[in-house]
Amino acid sequence: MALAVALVVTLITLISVGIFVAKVYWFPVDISTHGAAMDHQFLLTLIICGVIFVAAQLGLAYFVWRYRDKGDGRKATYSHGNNKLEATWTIAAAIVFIGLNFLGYNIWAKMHFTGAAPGALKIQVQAQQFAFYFRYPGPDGEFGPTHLEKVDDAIGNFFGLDRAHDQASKDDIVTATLGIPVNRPVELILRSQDVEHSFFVRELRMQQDIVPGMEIPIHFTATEEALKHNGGRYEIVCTQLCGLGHYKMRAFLQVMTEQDYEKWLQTQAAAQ
Amino acid sequence: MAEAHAPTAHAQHAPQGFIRKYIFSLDHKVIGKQYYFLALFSVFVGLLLSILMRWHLVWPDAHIPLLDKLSPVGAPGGLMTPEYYLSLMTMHGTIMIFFVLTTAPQSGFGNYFLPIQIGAEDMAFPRLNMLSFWVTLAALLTLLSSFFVSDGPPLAGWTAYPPLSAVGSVSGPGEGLGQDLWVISIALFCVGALLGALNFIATTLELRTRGMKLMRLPLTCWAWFITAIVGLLSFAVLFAAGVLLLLDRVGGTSFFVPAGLIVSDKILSNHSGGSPLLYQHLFWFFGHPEVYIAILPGMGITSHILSCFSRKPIFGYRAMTYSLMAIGFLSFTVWGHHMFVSGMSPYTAFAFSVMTMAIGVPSAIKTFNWLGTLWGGRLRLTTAMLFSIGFVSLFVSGGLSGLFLAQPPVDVNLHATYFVVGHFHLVMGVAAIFAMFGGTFYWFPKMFGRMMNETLGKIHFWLTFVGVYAIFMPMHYLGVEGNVRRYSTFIDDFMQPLLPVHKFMSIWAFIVGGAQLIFIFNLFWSMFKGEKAGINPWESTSLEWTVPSPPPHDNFAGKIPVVYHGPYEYGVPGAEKDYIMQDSPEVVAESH
Amino acid sequence: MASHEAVSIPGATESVWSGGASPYAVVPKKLGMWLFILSDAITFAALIVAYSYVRVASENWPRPFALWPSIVNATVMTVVLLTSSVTMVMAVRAAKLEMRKAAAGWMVATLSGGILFDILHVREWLGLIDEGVRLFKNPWGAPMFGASFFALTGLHMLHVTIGVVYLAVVAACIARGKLTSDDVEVSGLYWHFVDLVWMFLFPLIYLMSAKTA
Amino acid sequence: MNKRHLLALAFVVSLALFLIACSKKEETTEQPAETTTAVQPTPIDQSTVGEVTGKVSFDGTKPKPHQIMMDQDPACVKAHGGKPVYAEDDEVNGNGTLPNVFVYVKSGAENYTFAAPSDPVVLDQKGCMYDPHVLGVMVDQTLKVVSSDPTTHNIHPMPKDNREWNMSQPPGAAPIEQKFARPEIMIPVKCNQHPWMRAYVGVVKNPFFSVTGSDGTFSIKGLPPGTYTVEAWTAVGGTPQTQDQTVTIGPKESKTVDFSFKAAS
Repeated sequence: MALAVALVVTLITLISVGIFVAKVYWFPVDISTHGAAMDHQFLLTLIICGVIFVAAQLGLAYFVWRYRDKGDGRKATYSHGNNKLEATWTIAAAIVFIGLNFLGYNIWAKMHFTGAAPGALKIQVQAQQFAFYFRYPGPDGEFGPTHLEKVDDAIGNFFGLDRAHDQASKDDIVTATLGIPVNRPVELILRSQDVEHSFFVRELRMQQDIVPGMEIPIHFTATEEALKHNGGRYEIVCTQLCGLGHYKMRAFLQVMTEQDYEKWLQTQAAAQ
Repeated sequence: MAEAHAPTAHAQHAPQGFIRKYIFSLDHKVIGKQYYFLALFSVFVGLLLSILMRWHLVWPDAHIPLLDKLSPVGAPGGLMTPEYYLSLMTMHGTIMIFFVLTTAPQSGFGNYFLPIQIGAEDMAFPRLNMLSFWVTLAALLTLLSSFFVSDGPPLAGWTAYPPLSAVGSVSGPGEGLGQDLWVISIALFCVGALLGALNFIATTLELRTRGMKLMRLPLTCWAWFITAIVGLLSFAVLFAAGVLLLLDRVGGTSFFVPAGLIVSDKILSNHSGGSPLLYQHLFWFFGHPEVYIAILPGMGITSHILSCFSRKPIFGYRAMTYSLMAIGFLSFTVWGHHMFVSGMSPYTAFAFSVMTMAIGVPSAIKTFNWLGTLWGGRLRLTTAMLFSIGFVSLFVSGGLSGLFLAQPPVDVNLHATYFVVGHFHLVMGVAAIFAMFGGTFYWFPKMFGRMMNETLGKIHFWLTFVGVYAIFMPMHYLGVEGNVRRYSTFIDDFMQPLLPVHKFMSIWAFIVGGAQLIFIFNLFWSMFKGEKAGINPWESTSLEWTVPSPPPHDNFAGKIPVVYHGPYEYGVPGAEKDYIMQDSPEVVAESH
Repeated sequence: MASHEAVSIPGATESVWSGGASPYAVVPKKLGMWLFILSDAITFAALIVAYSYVRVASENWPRPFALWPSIVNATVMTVVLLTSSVTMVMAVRAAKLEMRKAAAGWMVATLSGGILFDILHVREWLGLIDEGVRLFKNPWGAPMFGASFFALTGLHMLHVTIGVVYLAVVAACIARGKLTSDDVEVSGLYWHFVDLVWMFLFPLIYLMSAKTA
Repeated sequence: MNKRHLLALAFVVSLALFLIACSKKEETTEQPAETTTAVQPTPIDQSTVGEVTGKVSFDGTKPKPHQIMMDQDPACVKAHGGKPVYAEDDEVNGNGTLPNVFVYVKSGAENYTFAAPSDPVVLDQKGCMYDPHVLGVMVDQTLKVVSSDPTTHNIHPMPKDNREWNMSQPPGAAPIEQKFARPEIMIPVKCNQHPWMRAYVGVVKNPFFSVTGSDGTFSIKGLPPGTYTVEAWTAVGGTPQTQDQTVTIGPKESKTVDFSFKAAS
């Protein structure tokens, strides 16, 4: 029995680690400027955890096998512990865990403590049950005001715009796909019309809840890498449970060259 | 003044009559069993729901037999609708977390064994004890009744984030009466949990027998004691959150609902001024301590069993108690790590992150000490011991993935994916359930006077141990790939290559689910046909093993024991036997 | 009755942590009440946090309480409740001296204070409801005013009402020679706690929303 | 001792079963209550009945058609072969008439009671649009929702006077059959997974209703002699509006009633 425990635990450990080491399953391609640092932090954590994981599991397996009751009348070692040893691993664990955390501090700070670069492309993102819609301010760079009573999904007025009366709304462009140019800083302003949603693009290494009653800005820059995969088209998914259609709530991110983007925006403007 | 010391009801004569004896009993042992069976019933309901979910995930077009009988609306013709999937998921989470993980290890085993282990005749407040059970049962029935309301059980998840959970049926099916019942059930559960916690704390502090210093308490008692304190402080907050949520739903207030919402083309003009984030803060202020409420008793039970079957004192008893206290304390400072992407201030995220890494330290200490306990021992691999070894293995695996989620920049890509699902199922779900299995095999002789079948127990262990790894380990890979949780079907092309992994997990889920029938059979068969158990079949040292199996009505038949030793005096050099009971006057040179 | 040889050893001679005696010689009932108070205080704290949150988040939080009648009324309520705490202290003292009738009398005085508090409070509520304050709206500003006002004061009023019943039961038992002075003391703890909560609610709810001319 | 836990378990289980049994009972008792309210229809002399016909014209500038963006669900885009799709509320027929106008007898038929037809009214979901866009059912008549799409829809009528419901319909699932217990003009129907989808259901007590088609005409047959208020309802331009006209029908008489709408501003 002891041997079986030891073998099974070892086997589970090796298979679990092996799949990570072989990168059978790994993050999708990274298309953002900030993603590489995150992936690196993940890898670092993975290595540290992997070492602890292997040591602890194999230690467990070994002890179970080594100290099994062989029926030879041997008495167990009488020990209430070892204070020095305990102090050592307490301090070691504290240093490793908290130190690891500090290493990732920079990434978080860059993402959230500073705003978007000046001149970033501003796009409003509106989430609702169960779709995302996007609004570009148009040439005047201003978003028109929202009138709740004007919101009408059936005729496509998701933002409640009054194009007849509000000057700033006239050139606003509402789309169902998030088109962005490559290499240009983008600032998204996230808001929700009804319940909580979340904005998650795996390849952008970007996830942020969308909270009704709040406007949450996030910013990023897509890299050239984005154009090389899947025609620049990536899935935007909702990750916050929002009701029956949660699993289908998504939109697409389309990364384009600067020229393609301008052309695309004009087509969209014409369809308004 | 003797009366002041003898807390009212417990030293009375054994009650006569079926109802007083088995149903409205004041005896902590009966109440402990009532809790245990309530959790056992719940765990099978929860398990069944998870199996239905796993079935639907991998064969969305397959008809599930009898499901349309349970809900003709939710599963017309046996085909599960997305909303019914979410309802099952919500009920699975709620039942498992509240009525299984919070109930069995703490209220079940704790009720039965805390008084005996500290040498008391009953809990400090037997009437409150009975009340807490009945309130908990009422909470369970209230929750289950939501299966039978017309628009189905709630689907907002066990966290029930508003506004989805607060604005009523306009936000979708299940958000009408079903969600009301959910909130009421949780509020009731809070009341039951608070009464229980109060009782545990008072009992531990007041009713220890002579010589039972705090530093001589078995680690099980320490764990129950700390858990009770954590529960007392956290359920009070959930209760407040539940009351406010209920007010939002039925009273028309807006604590958690901001202005200007349009749900399904309907302007919610009657709501304004609230904040969904407020709810999240209140909920997780409870929610994170809650996961420790689920796991701490398991840690205590595992420590107890590991020491007993290693025939060796627990390694670092003091460190074990201090780490329990540290975890209990720190658990109140880390709730924000559930909210890294929630829209709360990113500056606070960093503080929460540091505290979360810090709470990993006492958890690591415990792991090292368990390994230290095994080291140099003479391991008897009984089923109870196997489950405890399994607990350590699972706790390490699930705990380490917490280090990823504790770091905001890493969490961003793993949040709300299957990585999280794998993490908490291993560390809090399955590990705690392994502790329950361990506890069941260990204490069954005491509770029922008969032994459980070891062969069946081992078959059950192996299937479960390998199975849970096969189910929950792959979830980490899926999470890294970006597989979002709480999706009822995987429709996008992106997910297609990952479906085989889901199939693998589902098949194992069916195997593990089936394996639990072995346990059920073993449990009930052994109650009637098991080998008769002696007073101390495991040669264990704590006080429950000094009394007959099962113990008499007042635990010690009027002879209150006196305690001379710590709880883990195994393999004492020079001692007559391999172990020294806590109430044995034999002298031990305290060596540390 | 089981033999309590271990437990009957006087607590004072044992180390407080050694088992067999209650630490700080607190009877279980009293400890239980303290623990209940702790947990209940946290529930109130959570509600106060929620109140502060919505209040800070709202731009037009109303300050409708004029000196007359609201603030004066609330002050009278405060005085009534404080007085009842004093009579409660007298009740505990009398009970300790085994003056059962006197203890019961003081308790009746205390619970009368509670009833008076409730009556004044209900009158206050009715006045506000009359002015159009509801859980979800009010005539002056942020709609959450009514919700947080009624939720907090309502929960407190519920505590006072439960306290009145509780005290009445204990007083009746004491007068008939049942229960001990400990029970009076424990009920006193509850009453002082309810009083203390009001000491937080009075400034937070009333004074901070007093009408400034 | 052994019995003790078993009894406890049995108690818990029986309580649960009791609860199940109770709620099941509630469900089943609800059903007949709805059906037994059906009353005997008033006999109508078919030899005397008349008819109201008419045309609904559109007056003014045509609303600008709103293009529907279906990007989020590729299955919807595919169903239209990539061609642009426009909101149906904006539609005006080529001959200057309005389609999708619901015309019904609003009052005058109160003295008659009618049994709901046993045939269901079918609402199809095709290319992530509702077909038809506007439809009428009688009180207690079955509305049968079917789907011709390879994608999941949810059907969410948002009534004021009737019971609200919201149900998913995955591809290949059985049709959803529902009834409305009270008359209501008009119940908007929405699919939350495709927020642009919109249908309107008119629930009326009598069988005298009609919806204009691509020629803008309607006809209400089988009217017993009498004086009626006929109402026309349209959502042209996205904002619902109505017009009433009174008409008196003699035996076997056929009358014409025309309506004319402007786009609501």
